[in-house]
Amino acid sequence: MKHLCEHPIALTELLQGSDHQSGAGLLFTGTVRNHHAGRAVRGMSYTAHHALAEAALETICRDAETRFDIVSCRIIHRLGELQLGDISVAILVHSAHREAAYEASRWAIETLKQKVPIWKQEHYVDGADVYLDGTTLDQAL
Amino acid sequence: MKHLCEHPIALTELLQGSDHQSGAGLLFTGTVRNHHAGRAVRGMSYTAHHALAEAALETICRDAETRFDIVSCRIIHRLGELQLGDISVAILVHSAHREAAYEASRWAIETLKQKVPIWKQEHYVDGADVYLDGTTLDQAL
Amino acid sequence: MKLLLAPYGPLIPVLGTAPVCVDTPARNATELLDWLHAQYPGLAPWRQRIACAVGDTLLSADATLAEGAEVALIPPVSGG
Amino acid sequence: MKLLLAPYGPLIPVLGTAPVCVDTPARNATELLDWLHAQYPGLAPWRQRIACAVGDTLLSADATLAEGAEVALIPPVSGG
Repeated sequence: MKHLCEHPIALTELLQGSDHQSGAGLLFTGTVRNHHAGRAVRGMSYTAHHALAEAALETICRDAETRFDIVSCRIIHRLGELQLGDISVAILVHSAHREAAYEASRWAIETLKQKVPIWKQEHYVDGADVYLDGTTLDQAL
Repeated sequence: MKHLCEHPIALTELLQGSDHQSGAGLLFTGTVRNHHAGRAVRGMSYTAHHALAEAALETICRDAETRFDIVSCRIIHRLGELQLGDISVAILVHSAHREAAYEASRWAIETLKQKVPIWKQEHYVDGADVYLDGTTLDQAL
Repeated sequence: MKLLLAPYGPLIPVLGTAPVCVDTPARNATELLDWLHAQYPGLAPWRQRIACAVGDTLLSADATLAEGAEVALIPPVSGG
Repeated sequence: MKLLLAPYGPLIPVLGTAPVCVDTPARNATELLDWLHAQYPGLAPWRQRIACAVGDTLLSADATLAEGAEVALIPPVSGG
Protein backbone atom coordinates (compact mmCIF):
# COMPACT_ATOMS: atom_id res chain seq x y z
CA MET A 1 0.00 0.00 0.00
CA LYS A 2 1.40 3.33 -1.04
CA HIS A 3 -1.14 5.82 0.26
CA LEU A 4 -2.92 3.80 2.94
CA CYS A 5 -1.30 2.64 6.15
CA GLU A 6 -2.39 0.68 9.19
CA HIS A 7 0.26 2.04 11.57
CA PRO A 8 0.88 5.56 12.90
CA ILE A 9 1.91 7.95 10.14
CA ALA A 10 5.64 8.70 10.43
CA LEU A 11 5.84 12.42 9.71
CA THR A 12 9.60 12.51 10.14
CA GLU A 13 10.04 9.95 7.39
CA LEU A 14 7.53 11.75 5.19
CA LEU A 15 9.37 15.05 5.63
CA GLN A 16 12.80 13.60 4.97
CA GLY A 17 14.56 13.97 1.69
CA SER A 18 15.41 17.55 0.91
CA ASP A 19 14.34 18.71 -2.48
CA HIS A 20 16.58 21.39 -3.94
CA GLN A 21 14.12 22.47 -6.58
CA SER A 22 11.36 23.45 -4.20
CA GLY A 23 11.27 26.55 -2.04
CA ALA A 24 8.04 25.82 -0.17
CA GLY A 25 6.75 22.80 1.68
CA LEU A 26 3.27 22.47 3.10
CA LEU A 27 2.24 19.59 5.36
CA PHE A 28 -1.43 19.24 6.22
CA THR A 29 -2.39 16.82 8.97
CA GLY A 30 -5.85 15.80 10.09
CA THR A 31 -6.03 14.69 13.71
CA VAL A 32 -8.68 12.88 15.73
CA ARG A 33 -10.42 15.56 17.76
CA ASN A 34 -11.85 15.16 21.25
CA HIS A 35 -15.21 16.57 20.25
CA HIS A 36 -17.60 16.57 17.31
CA ALA A 37 -20.91 18.37 17.05
CA GLY A 38 -20.95 18.83 20.80
CA ARG A 39 -20.27 15.16 21.67
CA ALA A 40 -17.14 13.95 23.46
CA VAL A 41 -15.10 11.65 21.21
CA ARG A 42 -12.84 8.90 22.56
CA GLY A 43 -11.53 7.51 19.25
CA MET A 44 -12.17 6.84 15.60
CA SER A 45 -12.09 3.91 13.18
CA TYR A 46 -11.20 4.33 9.54
CA THR A 47 -11.96 1.68 6.93
CA ALA A 48 -11.49 1.74 3.17
CA HIS A 49 -12.13 -0.03 -0.09
CA HIS A 50 -8.41 -0.60 -0.41
CA ALA A 51 -8.04 -0.94 -4.18
CA LEU A 52 -10.35 1.97 -4.99
CA ALA A 53 -8.95 4.19 -2.25
CA GLU A 54 -5.35 3.59 -3.34
CA ALA A 55 -6.27 4.39 -6.93
CA ALA A 56 -8.24 7.50 -5.96
CA LEU A 57 -5.42 8.83 -3.78
CA GLU A 58 -2.89 8.20 -6.52
CA THR A 59 -5.12 10.08 -8.97
CA ILE A 60 -5.41 13.03 -6.58
CA CYS A 61 -1.62 13.27 -6.22
CA ARG A 62 -1.00 13.12 -9.96
CA ASP A 63 -3.87 15.53 -10.71
CA ALA A 64 -2.53 17.98 -8.12
CA GLU A 65 0.85 17.89 -9.84
CA THR A 66 -0.81 18.63 -13.18
CA ARG A 67 -3.32 21.28 -12.08
CA PHE A 68 -0.95 23.31 -9.88
CA ASP A 69 2.57 24.56 -10.33
CA ILE A 70 4.01 22.18 -7.75
CA VAL A 71 6.92 19.75 -7.68
CA SER A 72 5.23 16.93 -5.77
CA CYS A 73 2.17 15.88 -3.79
CA ARG A 74 2.15 12.96 -1.35
CA ILE A 75 -0.82 11.70 0.62
CA ILE A 76 -0.92 9.11 3.39
CA HIS A 77 -4.20 8.07 5.02
CA ARG A 78 -4.30 5.91 8.09
CA LEU A 79 -6.77 3.08 8.59
CA GLY A 80 -7.82 1.13 11.68
CA GLU A 81 -8.42 2.26 15.23
CA LEU A 82 -7.16 5.75 16.08
CA GLN A 83 -6.85 7.41 19.47
CA LEU A 84 -7.33 11.09 20.26
CA GLY A 85 -4.53 13.14 18.75
CA ASP A 86 -3.59 10.47 16.22
CA ILE A 87 -3.04 11.68 12.69
CA SER A 88 -5.58 10.29 10.22
CA VAL A 89 -4.27 11.94 7.06
CA ALA A 90 -1.12 13.73 5.98
CA ILE A 91 -0.70 15.67 2.72
CA LEU A 92 2.73 16.99 1.79
CA VAL A 93 3.16 19.37 -1.12
CA HIS A 94 6.42 20.85 -2.38
CA SER A 95 6.59 23.72 -4.82
CA ALA A 96 8.92 26.44 -6.00
CA HIS A 97 6.51 29.17 -4.88
CA ARG A 98 4.24 29.03 -1.86
CA GLU A 99 0.97 30.16 -3.51
CA ALA A 100 0.76 26.93 -5.51
CA ALA A 101 1.53 24.80 -2.45
CA TYR A 102 -1.36 26.31 -0.48
CA GLU A 103 -3.75 25.94 -3.41
CA ALA A 104 -2.74 22.36 -4.19
CA SER A 105 -2.84 21.26 -0.55
CA ARG A 106 -6.30 22.71 -0.06
CA TRP A 107 -7.54 21.16 -3.28
CA ALA A 108 -6.10 17.77 -2.34
CA ILE A 109 -7.79 17.55 1.05
CA GLU A 110 -11.14 18.77 -0.31
CA THR A 111 -10.96 16.30 -3.18
CA LEU A 112 -9.94 13.48 -0.86
CA LYS A 113 -13.03 14.11 1.24
CA GLN A 114 -15.24 13.95 -1.85
CA LYS A 115 -13.73 11.12 -3.86
CA VAL A 116 -11.88 8.55 -1.78
CA PRO A 117 -13.74 5.46 -0.52
CA ILE A 118 -12.75 5.75 3.13
CA TRP A 119 -15.19 5.74 6.04
CA LYS A 120 -14.89 7.28 9.47
CA GLN A 121 -16.72 5.83 12.46
CA GLU A 122 -16.63 7.98 15.58
CA HIS A 123 -16.55 6.37 19.01
CA TYR A 124 -18.11 8.60 21.64
CA VAL A 125 -17.32 8.72 25.32
CA ASP A 126 -20.99 7.83 25.98
CA GLY A 127 -20.42 4.47 24.23
CA ALA A 128 -22.11 5.18 20.89
CA ASP A 129 -20.38 4.36 17.59
CA VAL A 130 -21.52 6.49 14.69
CA TYR A 131 -20.60 6.49 11.00
CA LEU A 132 -20.47 10.12 9.94
CA ASP A 133 -22.61 11.05 6.98
CA GLY A 134 -20.31 11.51 4.03
CA THR A 135 -20.15 12.77 0.48
CA THR A 136 -21.96 10.79 -2.21
CA LEU A 137 -19.67 9.72 -5.05
CA ASP A 138 -20.44 11.10 -8.51
CA GLN A 139 -20.88 7.48 -9.66
CA ALA A 140 -23.63 6.74 -7.12
CA LEU A 141 -26.80 5.18 -8.47
CA MET B 1 15.46 33.27 21.57
CA LYS B 2 11.98 31.90 21.06
CA HIS B 3 11.34 32.41 17.35
CA LEU B 4 14.86 32.77 15.98
CA CYS B 5 17.40 29.97 15.91
CA GLU B 6 20.97 29.57 14.76
CA HIS B 7 20.85 25.79 14.27
CA PRO B 8 18.83 23.59 11.89
CA ILE B 9 15.09 23.76 12.61
CA ALA B 10 13.97 20.53 14.32
CA LEU B 11 10.64 19.80 12.67
CA THR B 12 10.11 16.63 14.68
CA GLU B 13 10.31 18.59 17.93
CA LEU B 14 8.08 21.30 16.55
CA LEU B 15 5.47 18.75 15.52
CA GLN B 16 5.52 16.89 18.82
CA GLY B 17 2.88 17.34 21.44
CA SER B 18 -0.50 16.21 20.26
CA ASP B 19 -3.25 18.69 20.82
CA HIS B 20 -6.62 17.06 21.42
CA GLN B 21 -8.60 20.19 20.73
CA SER B 22 -7.38 20.65 17.21
CA GLY B 23 -8.41 18.66 14.16
CA ALA B 24 -6.11 20.26 11.62
CA GLY B 25 -2.40 20.99 11.57
CA LEU B 26 -0.61 22.93 8.86
CA LEU B 27 3.15 23.18 8.68
CA PHE B 28 4.65 25.60 6.18
CA THR B 29 8.38 25.40 5.51
CA GLY B 30 10.51 27.67 3.39
CA THR B 31 13.60 26.03 1.96
CA VAL B 32 16.75 27.35 0.29
CA ARG B 33 16.24 26.81 -3.43
CA ASN B 34 18.94 26.00 -5.95
CA HIS B 35 17.88 28.80 -8.28
CA HIS B 36 16.55 32.33 -8.13
CA ALA B 37 15.63 34.56 -11.06
CA GLY B 38 17.57 32.30 -13.38
CA ARG B 39 20.78 32.24 -11.32
CA ALA B 40 22.22 29.12 -9.69
CA VAL B 41 22.25 29.46 -5.90
CA ARG B 42 24.74 27.67 -3.66
CA GLY B 43 23.55 28.94 -0.26
CA MET B 44 21.98 31.75 1.72
CA SER B 45 22.75 33.86 4.78
CA TYR B 46 20.05 35.19 7.06
CA THR B 47 20.67 37.99 9.54
CA ALA B 48 18.23 39.80 11.84
CA HIS B 49 17.76 42.64 14.23
CA HIS B 50 17.27 40.12 17.00
CA ALA B 51 15.17 42.10 19.47
CA LEU B 52 12.87 43.59 16.83
CA ALA B 53 12.54 40.32 14.92
CA GLU B 54 11.66 38.34 18.04
CA ALA B 55 9.04 40.92 18.97
CA ALA B 56 7.62 41.05 15.43
CA LEU B 57 7.38 37.25 15.19
CA GLU B 58 5.70 37.05 18.59
CA THR B 59 3.20 39.70 17.47
CA ILE B 60 2.43 37.75 14.30
CA CYS B 61 1.74 34.56 16.27
CA ARG B 62 -0.54 36.29 18.77
CA ASP B 63 -2.30 38.30 16.04
CA ALA B 64 -2.88 35.12 14.03
CA GLU B 65 -4.51 33.52 17.07
CA THR B 66 -6.79 36.55 17.44
CA ARG B 67 -7.67 37.12 13.78
CA PHE B 68 -8.35 33.50 12.86
CA ASP B 69 -10.27 30.70 14.53
CA ILE B 70 -7.14 28.72 15.37
CA VAL B 71 -5.77 27.10 18.51
CA SER B 72 -2.13 28.04 18.08
CA CYS B 73 0.47 29.53 15.76
CA ARG B 74 4.21 28.93 16.12
CA ILE B 75 6.96 30.39 13.95
CA ILE B 76 10.64 29.56 13.89
CA HIS B 77 13.07 31.41 11.61
CA ARG B 78 16.62 30.29 11.14
CA LEU B 79 19.58 32.65 10.99
CA GLY B 80 23.16 32.18 9.82
CA GLU B 81 24.57 30.27 6.88
CA LEU B 82 22.15 27.89 5.15
CA GLN B 83 22.86 25.25 2.55
CA LEU B 84 20.61 24.18 -0.32
CA GLY B 85 17.58 22.34 1.03
CA ASP B 86 17.92 23.81 4.52
CA ILE B 87 14.73 25.11 6.07
CA SER B 88 14.79 28.86 6.66
CA VAL B 89 11.35 29.25 8.21
CA ALA B 90 8.69 26.97 9.70
CA ILE B 91 5.15 28.02 10.59
CA LEU B 92 2.91 25.57 12.43
CA VAL B 93 -0.78 26.29 12.89
CA HIS B 94 -3.31 24.12 14.70
CA SER B 95 -7.04 24.63 14.45
CA ALA B 96 -10.31 22.80 14.94
CA HIS B 97 -11.25 23.28 11.29
CA ARG B 98 -8.88 23.32 8.36
CA GLU B 99 -10.11 26.49 6.62
CA ALA B 100 -8.81 28.68 9.44
CA ALA B 101 -5.47 26.87 9.49
CA TYR B 102 -4.87 27.56 5.79
CA GLU B 103 -5.91 31.20 6.12
CA ALA B 104 -3.83 31.83 9.24
CA SER B 105 -0.75 30.09 7.84
CA ARG B 106 -0.89 32.07 4.64
CA TRP B 107 -1.43 35.32 6.51
CA ALA B 108 1.48 34.57 8.85
CA ILE B 109 4.04 33.96 6.09
CA GLU B 110 2.91 37.00 4.09
CA THR B 111 3.04 39.19 7.19
CA LEU B 112 6.43 37.80 8.18
CA LYS B 113 7.81 38.79 4.80
CA GLN B 114 6.49 42.34 5.22
CA LYS B 115 7.16 43.10 8.86
CA VAL B 116 10.05 41.14 10.34
CA PRO B 117 13.57 42.67 10.32
CA ILE B 118 15.37 39.71 8.78
CA TRP B 119 17.60 39.91 5.70
CA LYS B 120 18.45 37.30 3.16
CA GLN B 121 21.70 37.33 1.24
CA GLU B 122 21.94 34.88 -1.63
CA HIS B 123 25.24 33.25 -2.52
CA TYR B 124 25.42 32.34 -6.19
CA VAL B 125 27.41 29.58 -7.78
CA ASP B 126 29.19 32.25 -9.87
CA GLY B 127 30.62 33.72 -6.64
CA ALA B 128 28.39 36.76 -6.23
CA ASP B 129 26.67 37.54 -2.93
CA VAL B 130 23.48 39.56 -3.27
CA TYR B 131 21.07 40.98 -0.71
CA LEU B 132 17.60 40.55 -2.16
CA ASP B 133 15.50 43.65 -2.41
CA GLY B 134 12.92 43.48 0.34
CA THR B 135 9.77 45.10 1.65
CA THR B 136 10.02 48.56 3.14
CA LEU B 137 8.68 48.74 6.69
CA ASP B 138 5.67 50.99 7.30
CA GLN B 139 7.83 52.96 9.73
CA ALA B 140 10.49 53.78 7.11
CA LEU B 141 11.47 57.44 6.82
CA MET C 1 -28.35 -14.58 -10.52
CA LYS C 2 -26.11 -15.16 -7.52
CA LEU C 3 -23.85 -12.28 -6.44
CA LEU C 4 -21.45 -11.72 -3.57
CA LEU C 5 -21.95 -8.29 -2.10
CA ALA C 6 -19.30 -6.40 -0.15
CA PRO C 7 -20.92 -3.58 1.83
CA TYR C 8 -18.64 -0.80 3.12
CA GLY C 9 -18.80 1.69 5.95
CA PRO C 10 -22.29 2.45 7.25
CA LEU C 11 -23.81 -0.19 4.97
CA ILE C 12 -22.24 -2.97 7.04
CA PRO C 13 -24.65 -2.59 9.99
CA VAL C 14 -27.56 -2.76 7.51
CA LEU C 15 -26.45 -5.55 5.16
CA GLY C 16 -23.88 -7.44 7.21
CA THR C 17 -20.21 -8.05 6.54
CA ALA C 18 -18.87 -9.31 3.23
CA PRO C 19 -19.51 -11.64 1.59
CA VAL C 20 -23.29 -11.14 1.59
CA CYS C 21 -24.62 -13.80 -0.78
CA VAL C 22 -27.76 -12.82 -2.66
CA ASP C 23 -29.85 -14.33 -5.41
CA THR C 24 -31.37 -11.51 -7.44
CA PRO C 25 -33.14 -11.02 -10.80
CA ALA C 26 -31.08 -7.81 -11.27
CA ARG C 27 -28.99 -7.78 -14.44
CA ASN C 28 -27.15 -4.48 -14.01
CA ALA C 29 -25.98 -2.11 -11.29
CA THR C 30 -29.13 0.03 -11.24
CA GLU C 31 -31.40 -2.97 -11.01
CA LEU C 32 -29.25 -4.42 -8.25
CA LEU C 33 -29.62 -1.27 -6.17
CA ASP C 34 -33.39 -1.09 -6.80
CA TRP C 35 -33.70 -4.70 -5.74
CA LEU C 36 -31.57 -4.12 -2.61
CA HIS C 37 -33.66 -1.11 -1.58
CA ALA C 38 -36.78 -3.26 -1.88
CA GLN C 39 -35.22 -6.08 0.16
CA TYR C 40 -33.59 -3.92 2.84
CA PRO C 41 -35.76 -0.98 3.97
CA GLY C 42 -32.84 0.00 6.24
CA LEU C 43 -31.06 1.23 3.10
CA ALA C 44 -33.57 4.09 2.69
CA PRO C 45 -31.11 6.81 3.82
CA TRP C 46 -28.81 5.78 0.96
CA ARG C 47 -31.32 5.98 -1.92
CA GLN C 48 -29.28 7.15 -4.97
CA ARG C 49 -26.21 7.50 -2.79
CA ILE C 50 -24.51 4.12 -3.32
CA ALA C 51 -21.89 3.42 -5.99
CA CYS C 52 -21.07 -0.12 -7.14
CA ALA C 53 -17.65 -1.47 -7.98
CA VAL C 54 -16.23 -4.71 -9.29
CA GLY C 55 -12.52 -5.04 -8.59
CA ASP C 56 -11.13 -1.53 -8.77
CA THR C 57 -13.70 -0.27 -11.29
CA LEU C 58 -16.74 1.80 -10.39
CA LEU C 59 -19.76 0.63 -12.37
CA SER C 60 -21.93 2.75 -14.62
CA ALA C 61 -25.72 2.55 -14.22
CA ASP C 62 -26.18 0.03 -17.03
CA ALA C 63 -23.08 -2.05 -16.36
CA THR C 64 -24.15 -5.67 -16.66
CA LEU C 65 -23.34 -8.04 -13.84
CA ALA C 66 -21.86 -11.52 -14.26
CA GLU C 67 -23.05 -14.56 -12.32
CA GLY C 68 -21.02 -14.87 -9.10
CA ALA C 69 -19.53 -11.37 -9.37
CA GLU C 70 -18.25 -9.72 -6.22
CA VAL C 71 -19.88 -6.30 -6.08
CA ALA C 72 -18.65 -3.67 -3.65
CA LEU C 73 -21.32 -1.29 -2.34
CA ILE C 74 -19.80 2.13 -1.76
CA PRO C 75 -21.85 4.56 0.36
CA PRO C 76 -20.99 8.26 0.75
CA VAL C 77 -17.35 8.62 1.75
CA SER C 78 -16.01 10.34 4.87
CA GLY C 79 -12.23 10.08 4.88
CA GLY C 80 -9.84 12.78 5.92
CA MET D 1 25.78 65.10 18.40
CA LYS D 2 27.59 61.78 18.45
CA LEU D 3 25.61 58.67 17.56
CA LEU D 4 26.46 54.99 17.17
CA LEU D 5 24.78 53.60 14.07
CA ALA D 6 24.01 49.91 13.56
CA PRO D 7 23.35 49.25 9.87
CA TYR D 8 21.54 46.00 8.97
CA GLY D 9 21.35 43.80 5.90
CA PRO D 10 22.23 45.53 2.62
CA LEU D 11 23.18 48.74 4.45
CA ILE D 12 26.28 47.07 5.89
CA PRO D 13 28.23 47.09 2.59
CA VAL D 14 27.43 50.83 2.27
CA LEU D 15 27.93 52.09 5.82
CA GLY D 16 30.14 49.43 7.39
CA THR D 17 29.49 47.17 10.33
CA ALA D 18 28.20 48.37 13.68
CA PRO D 19 29.10 50.45 15.51
CA VAL D 20 29.48 53.23 12.92
CA CYS D 21 30.35 56.34 14.93
CA VAL D 22 29.05 59.60 13.44
CA ASP D 23 28.97 63.21 14.55
CA THR D 24 25.86 64.82 13.07
CA PRO D 25 23.77 67.97 13.51
CA ALA D 26 20.61 65.81 13.18
CA ARG D 27 18.25 66.07 16.16
CA ASN D 28 15.62 63.51 15.16
CA ALA D 29 15.22 60.37 13.04
CA THR D 30 14.19 62.21 9.85
CA GLU D 31 17.09 64.62 10.07
CA LEU D 32 19.49 61.75 10.73
CA LEU D 33 18.38 59.98 7.56
CA ASP D 34 18.57 63.20 5.51
CA TRP D 35 22.07 63.76 6.81
CA LEU D 36 23.10 60.16 6.09
CA HIS D 37 21.81 60.35 2.51
CA ALA D 38 23.88 63.52 2.01
CA GLN D 39 26.99 61.88 3.48
CA TYR D 40 26.63 58.49 1.80
CA PRO D 41 25.48 58.70 -1.86
CA GLY D 42 25.53 54.88 -1.86
CA LEU D 43 22.34 55.01 0.23
CA ALA D 44 20.36 56.40 -2.74
CA PRO D 45 18.50 53.12 -3.42
CA TRP D 46 17.09 53.31 0.13
CA ARG D 47 15.70 56.86 0.06
CA GLN D 48 12.55 56.77 2.26
CA ARG D 49 13.02 53.04 2.76
CA ILE D 50 14.98 52.95 6.04
CA ALA D 51 13.40 52.68 9.47
CA CYS D 52 15.28 53.67 12.64
CA ALA D 53 15.14 51.88 15.97
CA VAL D 54 16.59 52.43 19.41
CA GLY D 55 16.55 49.28 21.52
CA ASP D 56 13.46 47.37 20.43
CA THR D 57 11.46 50.45 19.49
CA LEU D 58 10.99 51.72 15.94
CA LEU D 59 11.28 55.50 15.84
CA SER D 60 8.68 57.91 14.49
CA ALA D 61 9.80 60.64 12.07
CA ASP D 62 10.14 63.32 14.76
CA ALA D 63 11.53 61.10 17.52
CA THR D 64 14.37 63.09 19.12
CA LEU D 65 17.75 61.44 19.46
CA ALA D 66 19.89 61.50 22.59
CA GLU D 67 23.65 62.08 22.55
CA GLY D 68 25.44 58.75 22.24
CA ALA D 69 22.29 56.82 21.25
CA GLU D 70 22.69 53.54 19.40
CA VAL D 71 20.45 53.79 16.35
CA ALA D 72 19.64 50.71 14.28
CA LEU D 73 19.14 51.36 10.57
CA ILE D 74 16.55 48.95 9.21
CA PRO D 75 16.35 48.64 5.41
CA PRO D 76 13.56 46.77 3.57
CA VAL D 77 13.18 43.28 5.06
CA SER D 78 13.50 39.99 3.18
CA GLY D 79 12.96 37.14 5.64
CA GLY D 80 11.05 33.96 4.94
